[in-house]
Amino acid sequence: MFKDIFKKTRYVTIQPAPVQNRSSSEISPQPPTLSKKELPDSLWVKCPKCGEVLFNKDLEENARVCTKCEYHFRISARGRLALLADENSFEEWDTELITLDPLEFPGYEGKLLEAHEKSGTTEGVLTGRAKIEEIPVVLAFNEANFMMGSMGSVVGEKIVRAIERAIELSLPVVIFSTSGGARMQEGILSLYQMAKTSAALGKLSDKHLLYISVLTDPTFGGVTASYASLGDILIAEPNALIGFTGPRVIMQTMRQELPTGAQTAEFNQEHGLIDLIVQRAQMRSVLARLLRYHQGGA
Amino acid sequence: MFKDIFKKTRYVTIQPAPVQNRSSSEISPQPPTLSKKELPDSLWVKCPKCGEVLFNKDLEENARVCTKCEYHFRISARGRLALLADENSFEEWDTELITLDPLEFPGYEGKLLEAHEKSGTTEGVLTGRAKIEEIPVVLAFNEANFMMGSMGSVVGEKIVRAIERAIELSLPVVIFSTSGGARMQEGILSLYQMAKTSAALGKLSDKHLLYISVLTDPTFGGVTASYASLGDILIAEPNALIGFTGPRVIMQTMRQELPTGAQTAEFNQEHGLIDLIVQRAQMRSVLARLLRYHQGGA
Amino acid sequence: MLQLFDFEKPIAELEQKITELQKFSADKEIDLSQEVAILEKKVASLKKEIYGNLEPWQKVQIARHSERPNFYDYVPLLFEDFIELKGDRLFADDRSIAGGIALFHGIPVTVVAQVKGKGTKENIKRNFGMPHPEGYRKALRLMDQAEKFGRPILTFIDTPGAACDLAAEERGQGEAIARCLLAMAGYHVPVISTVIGEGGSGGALALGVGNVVLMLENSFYSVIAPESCASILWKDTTKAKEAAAALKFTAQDLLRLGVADEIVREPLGGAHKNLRQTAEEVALAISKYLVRLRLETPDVLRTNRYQKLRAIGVYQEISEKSSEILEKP
Amino acid sequence: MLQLFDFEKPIAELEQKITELQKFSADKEIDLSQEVAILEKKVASLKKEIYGNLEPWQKVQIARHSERPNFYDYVPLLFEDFIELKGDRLFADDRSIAGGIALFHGIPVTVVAQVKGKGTKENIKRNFGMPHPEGYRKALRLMDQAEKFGRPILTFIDTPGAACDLAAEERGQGEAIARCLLAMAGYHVPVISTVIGEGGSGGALALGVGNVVLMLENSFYSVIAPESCASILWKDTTKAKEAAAALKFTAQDLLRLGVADEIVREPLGGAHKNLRQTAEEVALAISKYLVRLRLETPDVLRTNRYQKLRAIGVYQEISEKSSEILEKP
Ligand SMILES: [Zn+2]
Ligand SMILES: [Zn+2]
Repeated sequence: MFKDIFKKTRYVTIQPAPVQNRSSSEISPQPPTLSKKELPDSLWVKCPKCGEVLFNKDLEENARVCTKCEYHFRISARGRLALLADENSFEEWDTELITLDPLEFPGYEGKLLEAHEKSGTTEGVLTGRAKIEEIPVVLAFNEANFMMGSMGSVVGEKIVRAIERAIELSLPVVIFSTSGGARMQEGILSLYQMAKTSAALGKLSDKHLLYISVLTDPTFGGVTASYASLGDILIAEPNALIGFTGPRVIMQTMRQELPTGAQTAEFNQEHGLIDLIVQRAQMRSVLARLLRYHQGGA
Repeated sequence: MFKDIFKKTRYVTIQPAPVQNRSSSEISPQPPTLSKKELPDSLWVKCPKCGEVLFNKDLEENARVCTKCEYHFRISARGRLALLADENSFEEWDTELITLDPLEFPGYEGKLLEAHEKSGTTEGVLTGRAKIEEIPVVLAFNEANFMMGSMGSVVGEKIVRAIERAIELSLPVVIFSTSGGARMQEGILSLYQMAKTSAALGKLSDKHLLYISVLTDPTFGGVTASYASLGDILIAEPNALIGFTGPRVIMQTMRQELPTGAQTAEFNQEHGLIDLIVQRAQMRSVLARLLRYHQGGA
Repeated sequence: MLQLFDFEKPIAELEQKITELQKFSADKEIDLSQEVAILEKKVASLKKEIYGNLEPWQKVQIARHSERPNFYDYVPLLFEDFIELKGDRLFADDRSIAGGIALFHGIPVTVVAQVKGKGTKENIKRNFGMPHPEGYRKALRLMDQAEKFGRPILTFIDTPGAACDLAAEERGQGEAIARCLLAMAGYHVPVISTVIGEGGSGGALALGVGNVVLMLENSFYSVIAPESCASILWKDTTKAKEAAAALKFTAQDLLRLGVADEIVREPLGGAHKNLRQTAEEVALAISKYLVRLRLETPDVLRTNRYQKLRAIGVYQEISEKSSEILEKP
Repeated sequence: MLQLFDFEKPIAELEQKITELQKFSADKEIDLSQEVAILEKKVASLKKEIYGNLEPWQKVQIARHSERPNFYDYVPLLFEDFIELKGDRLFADDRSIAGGIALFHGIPVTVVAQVKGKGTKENIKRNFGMPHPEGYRKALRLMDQAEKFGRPILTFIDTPGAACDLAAEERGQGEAIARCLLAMAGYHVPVISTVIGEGGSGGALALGVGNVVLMLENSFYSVIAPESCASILWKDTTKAKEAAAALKFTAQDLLRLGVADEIVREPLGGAHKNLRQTAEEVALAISKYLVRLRLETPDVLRTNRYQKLRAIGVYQEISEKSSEILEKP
């Protein structure tokens, strides 16, 4: 069972890991459609921007963008995939990577199980290959519902494998970031996933393969300070909060209250840190054009 | 005679130029010692920083650095050369390049003659090869006394030839900038010397040859926006004024008065634009160390 | 109504006359078509005479015309698609420089341009087309990406000059421009620079290191603004007209001096009289050179650009031998 | 007097006793040398016991000791020459990062380090060793030059973390750190990173992508500060001690986890007890690895660094085959 899969292993770097005779049926990839988890229990939700009360059903049908003010609500990794990829074009990768608890960190196992319950997935990132308007591409999506997309060993490893495969296949890479940062519970191993993913992107760049990083609400900490910031092109979703240190920590440590609008996508663009802000509804089209223009012809 | 040498030539790019049967005896290179021009007419001078009245003789003997407060007065190209290069090691280059007046610009000929009188040289830069503590190096020095070291066709050409020869000889380059910028009187030709010198430095950089740029009082405009800013290492002399736009022009065009200390070497260092500030008395030693450490060994 | 210069007044007056005549003819039902035709012919020849013989200062005025098309005006006419990319990834997004990826005749290109505003409000936003260091660093970032992905670069020059304020000094205006010069000189992709309006000094040159430099007929490209030049030469900024003549900065001058490669025709009276026609001429010229440049190898592109720069400059060279001979008594 | 921690008090008290005894012996002219000798032996064994079995939180305290040697303390002891080079060439010179060219055992190297201040005044100047983006961009600039000229890079890590304020956010703290990570991973020169004090999160890691990572015995290197971790886990920053244990961030932990390559011994009680001795140990360790790394080709250096990073991480991999088998009813 899932609980057993989060088996304790102390101080051993297992790579390639020994084969474990455990079922992965619980964690089989879902079809690329809006997941059931997307639907909260209540029937309606209030837009934090314009205050409009929206029916959850309408919100889902509008790709979780407020029908009145275009506020962009968070959306699951598979929800994004469904909006972006050509139908039936997605091939998921590395579902067989299972998170361990190498530091025997207090409460980590519980958190993992909770995250699994909440997200229906086993980790904070979904990777694979797909086509966008017929253009083949390697994709990765952080899953906000899994420990806020935080980066531990498995997230780092899945992203690196995806990049390495993109190099093998000579494909461009698009990563959608949604993350609170490094995953504290894996300590230094988590921190070094920043270096590991950045190093892989360096190799991709050396091959002159395009990398588009899409920053979505929220992207912070170790993810901002690694793969999310290293795109040839950086796209953000409207009103996404993006930064290195979260506003609460800045308040706590520096006693500094951030001005209104700080760390929004728009703030980041003003400060030169984002190439363009793209509405969710236009994302597929914009990505397709950018990918096409990097194939060396139109 | 000198006057005839500044011959009008309209709209013709002469390169290599036809041999001119004119004497260059008037413009023969001087030996690398402090030039007579270094000595102003009066016996004493007042330090603009500390107000001390200094004997010109003492000032010259102290490399034109105030004996009381270490304020760095301007110094001629040959004065610098004498302070830096190993004795008798200097070989001057490209003395045969003569300035023309391609735009027939009002008053340019007169200005050139005046500059010649004042500086004892024919142009705003002195180039060649020498040794510093036995290390061979290509050197260039702007000459403030020649139209404030402004960059016209000859200055640009001499610097580019020096860089190209450094590439041929696999030698590092050190350029001392002192310049008001591009030379208005040569119009667009002068402007493009910025691109020409920068392009040559790009080639030098591709060969992984060291370029040290030393910025001295004053360095502005087109020179700051080209070769002076492109050093692997940027050194400034204390209290040197360095900037893109001069304070008077900023005042005139923007009605903005610069704060005290703006555009000094120290201001520039504070703003991350200068690697290190080196006293004139230490310049030879610092350059020698840097050159030595770039020879791949101590 | 469009801004009208003194030298255009005879044309405007004549055109006014024609309008009056036509109205009179219509009102009174008198046939004046022959008279109108004669006057129209006269207008045409007057236009040719005036616009065909513009002095440098008059070209400066046209190049700076408040209705002069700016980069954004050209975008929809030159490109099938344009995705603007912002920011230097360091400090800010400078709106006096715009850039991105565009589709030109089906070819993906990187585009970078200085942009003046239209009207005071937009001009303040765009700092009157005077970029700060962050603008040049944005340009550099986008051009470096073009190099990485082997895309041609098209730059469009239209600036009174780089920003000249304390902020620009603090953030290394000189360094920012110099980096652009060095980088552009080294690219292995085709670079075509088009001066569409004002080419003001180092701030313009920072985007001007092309394999090919095109100049619109009424654009100018100068080491210094004519007003500043007049101020230095004659301590009198009102003598800008004389300075404009002295600086030899028109498209025609630059062609002769080996800096510009081709002059792009404008409609009589300037680009603002017919944007579409101007854009067509610009597209034609860019296309002509882009087709040629794309046939070259990366190394040749780089070498040719260097050689072009290398050859700019006018001076004499005295051979040592001949001077030795002359030194004999 | 030096800052004294609770766990050091038994040692201090015993040492105080010895001093008193010696004074008494001298004053009264009574021979107590035997008693003193016994006590001194006891002090020695107590030191070994206490300092040899420090808990993670105690190491944190030593690593953060106000007299803990900082980068500038090591400079004259490690290098025959050091020429400090400043600035990011973009915005500012950040004094919480120092760098330059140094001579290490006769070899020119590029050195980059985080620097905490000594005392409040210097700490304010150095932002308590918490770099802003301009600090990382300075580091990147200097390391890029080392790569250009084929010089080995030595980094020294000592920071509570990257600056976390509005200014850092505005100027792209994340981007600045990420660029360092990407660049360091790609260098073809030897890179040796030594954690000399605090290794605080991404702000430390930005200088930590070495072929070899050395850690001083009492240094620590953590994904998060123990106080912040305690705050998140137990909503109680005073439980930092428990968090310190949970995070497994001591030199010994990191050696086991495959991040650190070697632990550099400190004098009993910590580096501040004997700077010279510590510096000698640091020099020895760096020298050992530098000699080895300099024998490798540029490509091997790069590949090995990548492989080192590539291997960091703990997870399980279920083969599809075996799971298929198990899925059968
Ligand atoms: Zn709304
Ligand atoms: Zn003085």
